[in-house]
Amino acid sequence: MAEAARQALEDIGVDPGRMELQWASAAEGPRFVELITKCVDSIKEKGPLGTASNEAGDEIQRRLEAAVKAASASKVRTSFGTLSKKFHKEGDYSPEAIREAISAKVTPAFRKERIAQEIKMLLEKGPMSVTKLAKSVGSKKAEFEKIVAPLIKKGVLKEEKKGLALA
Amino acid sequence: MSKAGAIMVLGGGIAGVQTALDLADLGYYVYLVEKKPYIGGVMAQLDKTFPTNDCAI
Amino acid sequence: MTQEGYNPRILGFFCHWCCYAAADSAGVSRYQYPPNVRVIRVMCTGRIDVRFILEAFRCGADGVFTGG
Amino acid sequence: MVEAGRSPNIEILTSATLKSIKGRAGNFTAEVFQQPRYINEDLCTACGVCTMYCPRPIADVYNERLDITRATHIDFPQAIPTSYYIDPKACLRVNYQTCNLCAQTCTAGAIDFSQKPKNMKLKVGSVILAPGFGRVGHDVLEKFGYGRYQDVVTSYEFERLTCASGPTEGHLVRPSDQATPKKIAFLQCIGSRDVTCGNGYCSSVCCMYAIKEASVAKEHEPDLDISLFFMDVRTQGKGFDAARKRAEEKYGLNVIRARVPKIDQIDSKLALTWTTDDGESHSDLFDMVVLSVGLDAPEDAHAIADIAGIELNSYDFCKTSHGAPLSTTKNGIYVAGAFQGPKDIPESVTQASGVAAIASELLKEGRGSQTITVTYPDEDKALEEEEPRIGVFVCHCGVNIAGVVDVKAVRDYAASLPNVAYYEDTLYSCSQDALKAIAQKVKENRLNRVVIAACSPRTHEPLFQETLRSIGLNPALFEMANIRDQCAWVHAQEPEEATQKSKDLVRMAVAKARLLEPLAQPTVDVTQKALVLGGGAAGMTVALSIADQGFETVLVEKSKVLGGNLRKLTWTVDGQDARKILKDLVRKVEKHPKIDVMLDSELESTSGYVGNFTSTISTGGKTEMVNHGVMVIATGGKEYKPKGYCYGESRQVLTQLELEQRIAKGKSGFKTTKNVVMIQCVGSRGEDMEHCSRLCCSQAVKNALKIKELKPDANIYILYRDMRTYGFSEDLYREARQKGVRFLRYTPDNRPEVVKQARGIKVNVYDRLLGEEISIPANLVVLSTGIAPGENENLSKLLKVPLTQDGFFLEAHAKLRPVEVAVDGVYLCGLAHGPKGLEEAVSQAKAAAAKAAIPLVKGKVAVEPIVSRIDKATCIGCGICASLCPFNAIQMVKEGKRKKAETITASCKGCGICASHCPVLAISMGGFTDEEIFAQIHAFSPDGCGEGSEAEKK
Repeated sequence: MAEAARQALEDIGVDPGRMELQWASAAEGPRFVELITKCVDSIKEKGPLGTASNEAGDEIQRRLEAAVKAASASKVRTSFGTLSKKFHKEGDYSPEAIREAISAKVTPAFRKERIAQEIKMLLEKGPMSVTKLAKSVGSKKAEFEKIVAPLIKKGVLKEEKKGLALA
Repeated sequence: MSKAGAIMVLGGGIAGVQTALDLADLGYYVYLVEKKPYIGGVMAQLDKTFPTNDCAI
Repeated sequence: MTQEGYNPRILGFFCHWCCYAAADSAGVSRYQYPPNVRVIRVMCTGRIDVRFILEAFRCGADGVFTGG
Repeated sequence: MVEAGRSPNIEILTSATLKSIKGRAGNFTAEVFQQPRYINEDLCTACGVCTMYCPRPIADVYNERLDITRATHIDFPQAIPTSYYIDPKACLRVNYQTCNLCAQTCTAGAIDFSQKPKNMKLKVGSVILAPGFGRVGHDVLEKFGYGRYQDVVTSYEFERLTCASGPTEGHLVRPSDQATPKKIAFLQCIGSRDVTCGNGYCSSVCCMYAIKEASVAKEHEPDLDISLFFMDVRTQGKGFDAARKRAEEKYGLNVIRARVPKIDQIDSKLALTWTTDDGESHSDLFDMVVLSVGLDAPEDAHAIADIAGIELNSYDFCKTSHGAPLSTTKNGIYVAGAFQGPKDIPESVTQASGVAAIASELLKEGRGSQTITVTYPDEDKALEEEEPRIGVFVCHCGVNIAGVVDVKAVRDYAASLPNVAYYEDTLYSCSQDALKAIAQKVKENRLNRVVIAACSPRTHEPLFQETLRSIGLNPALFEMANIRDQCAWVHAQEPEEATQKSKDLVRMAVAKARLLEPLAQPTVDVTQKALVLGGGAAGMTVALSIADQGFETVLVEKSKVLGGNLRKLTWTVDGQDARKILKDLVRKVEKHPKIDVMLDSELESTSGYVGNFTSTISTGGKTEMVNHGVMVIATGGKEYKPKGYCYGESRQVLTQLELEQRIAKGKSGFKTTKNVVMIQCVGSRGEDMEHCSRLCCSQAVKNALKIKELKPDANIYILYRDMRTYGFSEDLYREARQKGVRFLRYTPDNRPEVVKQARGIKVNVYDRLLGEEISIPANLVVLSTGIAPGENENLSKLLKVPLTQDGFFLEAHAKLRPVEVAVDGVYLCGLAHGPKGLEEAVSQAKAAAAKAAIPLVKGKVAVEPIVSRIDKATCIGCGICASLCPFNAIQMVKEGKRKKAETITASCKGCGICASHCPVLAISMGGFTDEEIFAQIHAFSPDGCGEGSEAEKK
């Protein structure tokens, strides 16, 4: 779950370091205090959301909203669920195995869905040119076209002279 | 053996109160006889208790 | 690049049995730590869905601390 | 305490004393004389008006006379019964028929001077003596200037001074000039280990409570300089040494090994002189001296003994034996707590549960004949369907919260939140009268959700939920905001942030409360059988006790014979024949009709939950399935095998147990023995194992005395770090010294060394008094090794019961639930819980039997309402949840042609992994639904961050 979240954050331009998964047992009061203090300091280091070095400052809010929708889409969740099932059966929970499997199976599906959701949100304000649209969702031309094609076929989007628009 | 289903606990400190609670859970009626006007004994006078230092009341 | 006045808002998802209990035991022994974390208690870390974390950032969290 | 106050089956008779007991076990008639309170408990609302008007000041005994109170008062706000009372000796009305002020001012009309003393005859089956301990005499305290110098206080007074609700609201001040002290000295063993005042025993608790009081003092005044004067530092309980080390390092307490003979006053300071064991003499000035007073026998010990017809021991405590520590000399009358011997709270609680088991064994037939079962009003369904009307109660918790958080501001803030229909701040919301007040406000304002901002739900949620249930409101409609343990206590220096954090936490709690739904509380039947793992002294005692209480028991023992470590013992520390105890136990277990013994067997696997466990046990290859309701872990521990000290290289180096076996063979083993050197704490307290094993000192002294009996002219040396012969075994330590056993103290950084020579062996040790290394030639070197945990790892994984750092099983709560573990229905006792002597192991075994019998007696167990619920329509039957569930609590069922997931409510532990992995969001967790968590996230952001996209609303 944590790895999936980290990769999702990376995809939408939030510094994954802002999210921590730590363990502190009921008897480890002092350890818990250390973890919390370190976490607060590291976030202080990074500054407010979006201002850290590797973060897409202004589009964050929209990206996050699209990300939540993407994370609720059953296609994305199924890939995540079946992957967990596999891990549970095999029992190899090494971080590398998890990172690889998630970046191979889950993150691509998530990214595709996130970009699709973001396109729909952007086009709500009216049609936009393909290049501008691709840039603001942070997707290169080739990938962008692969995502847009099925949406046009399904009639969600339609091509217009100014670019793309909601059908 | 006897049919009595009640038990008398003399002393309402932590030992008396704990015995009374367990006996009540085990299905007995308990008379908790305490010399003072309150139960809790010396433990009720304590602020914190060792080893975890959580409060005594 | 730390701004002195900046006070981060961090959302914590604490598991009832471990991390939440650790926080209580830190409280009982009066350890002091910064007050930036707001806690949502869950029964287990397994309950935390990726959506919660993304929604937390969308709702203004500067950091998320999930404690198992 | 509150639980006892609320239990319908416990009748509390305060200000009552026992007059006489007639009859025999199972059929006693006890005569009890009760002083009147002159205030009707049911009417009194504990408002305190009467105390304000009462003109008669008296010394506040509860606060150790450091404060003044009035004839009519209550001793502390959370007292049970929560009602004021009038001290008959002081009250003008009772003695001189004048004044009547309190009766006139009492708004509740609760004061009633017509109350007469009552004489009651109670027909009871058994009597449990738990009168506690007495205070050390004034004469002993006077030797240390108590009474002459104001700044010499007892540890009780110090406790009241540091208590937040004490006379000085927790500010540590000197009684003489109310100034904050800079230097404090703690003197140990006041009225203990002191034959001059008749208390030759050690009170076992003063070392530990002195360190606790010193730590609390340092918390109040960080720059205090505290010295503690110990003879031996006796912190031998579970986790005590670790707590002591932590306290010494964290708070910089300086520990001085010396006994201060007397105290003089030099102008406003107290002068102490002492000599340390390296011969140096020191003196210093202190602002305040705390006398760590010991535990004396109760003042009315003789009176109780005559009434109950029981014998006392030489120190006026109740006479018992190590084999049967809870039985007095009279059948049917049992003892628990400090009256049986000086002990700490965890031991008292263990003995209290233990004695409940014995009484339950005796009165098996009478069970349930006189108990009242509580019926709850059925839930007010209509109210629960209505619009959410939330009541918010913000607690002061005395000074704990209010000292840091602006409670009134948080309360007023809560009022501004939508759906909040009622808001109030309470002084102690967990006290009995506050609970009644909350229940009443909920009814009056037809509230159907309750939020309490106070302490941790982990400790107090059940208490408040019980209040909701008692007024017909589903307990799930309740949420707590933790503004004490996780806010006020940890942000003490940042009151504004703490107040803001409290407001945020309350807003989040209210947001969740709005969406809370009532949850059913199913009950499950309990299989009337217990499974006990381990056939040592503890295992056998627990099996016997459960069986004597009338329940089938299966006793599983890994080896081919019962007895465990008890087989290696010949004598107990108090001189009883351990072999006879072993033979009795084994005989009783083997011929008991309700105990099924399975030797050479081990637990393979266990599934199920409290009341419905199924375990597979393998006996020599073939396995057997056992269905049982409860389970007790009594797998014991093992003698630590020493590393180094030439152990194993020379036949002259033995462990204490091996020595005992040789002593059992009699004089022949000691013909050539002239010098015996015993080394304490071999492998323990930081050398290899961290913990102290509590009983090696008493065992060493016992063996030393046995050798002296066989060979009076043998020279015996005991090299120790701290002689921890706590309790009555202090007498053995004194007897050993009188018989010429030489005791030499060594420090951990200068451990003794065993050196093999051509002929025999010798021990080099640094002698602190001479200030040089000495070498003792020895015919026999005996290593006092501690107790190591048994192979607990796989059992711990099997039963999901955690282990402590030292490798023993972790109990649910060190003090209040010492024999239970985190997993419901599984209990713990004996060496598996931690190193302890036979007496403590037997008491703990009886306690485990009492706790284990409770679900068996009730026959039904209520299952946690927080379980998963699957919406069959949305479910697409993908099976991800069923495969991931760690408790296999989800099964796939056929519905028409499609498969659907379904929860097995009884096995579900509410972890929620299924809900977070369900692709179609078909699973909702009771009390933690997606919507509720999203509502909390939205409430986290100050502006509520809009209602968010409709995605998560689905």
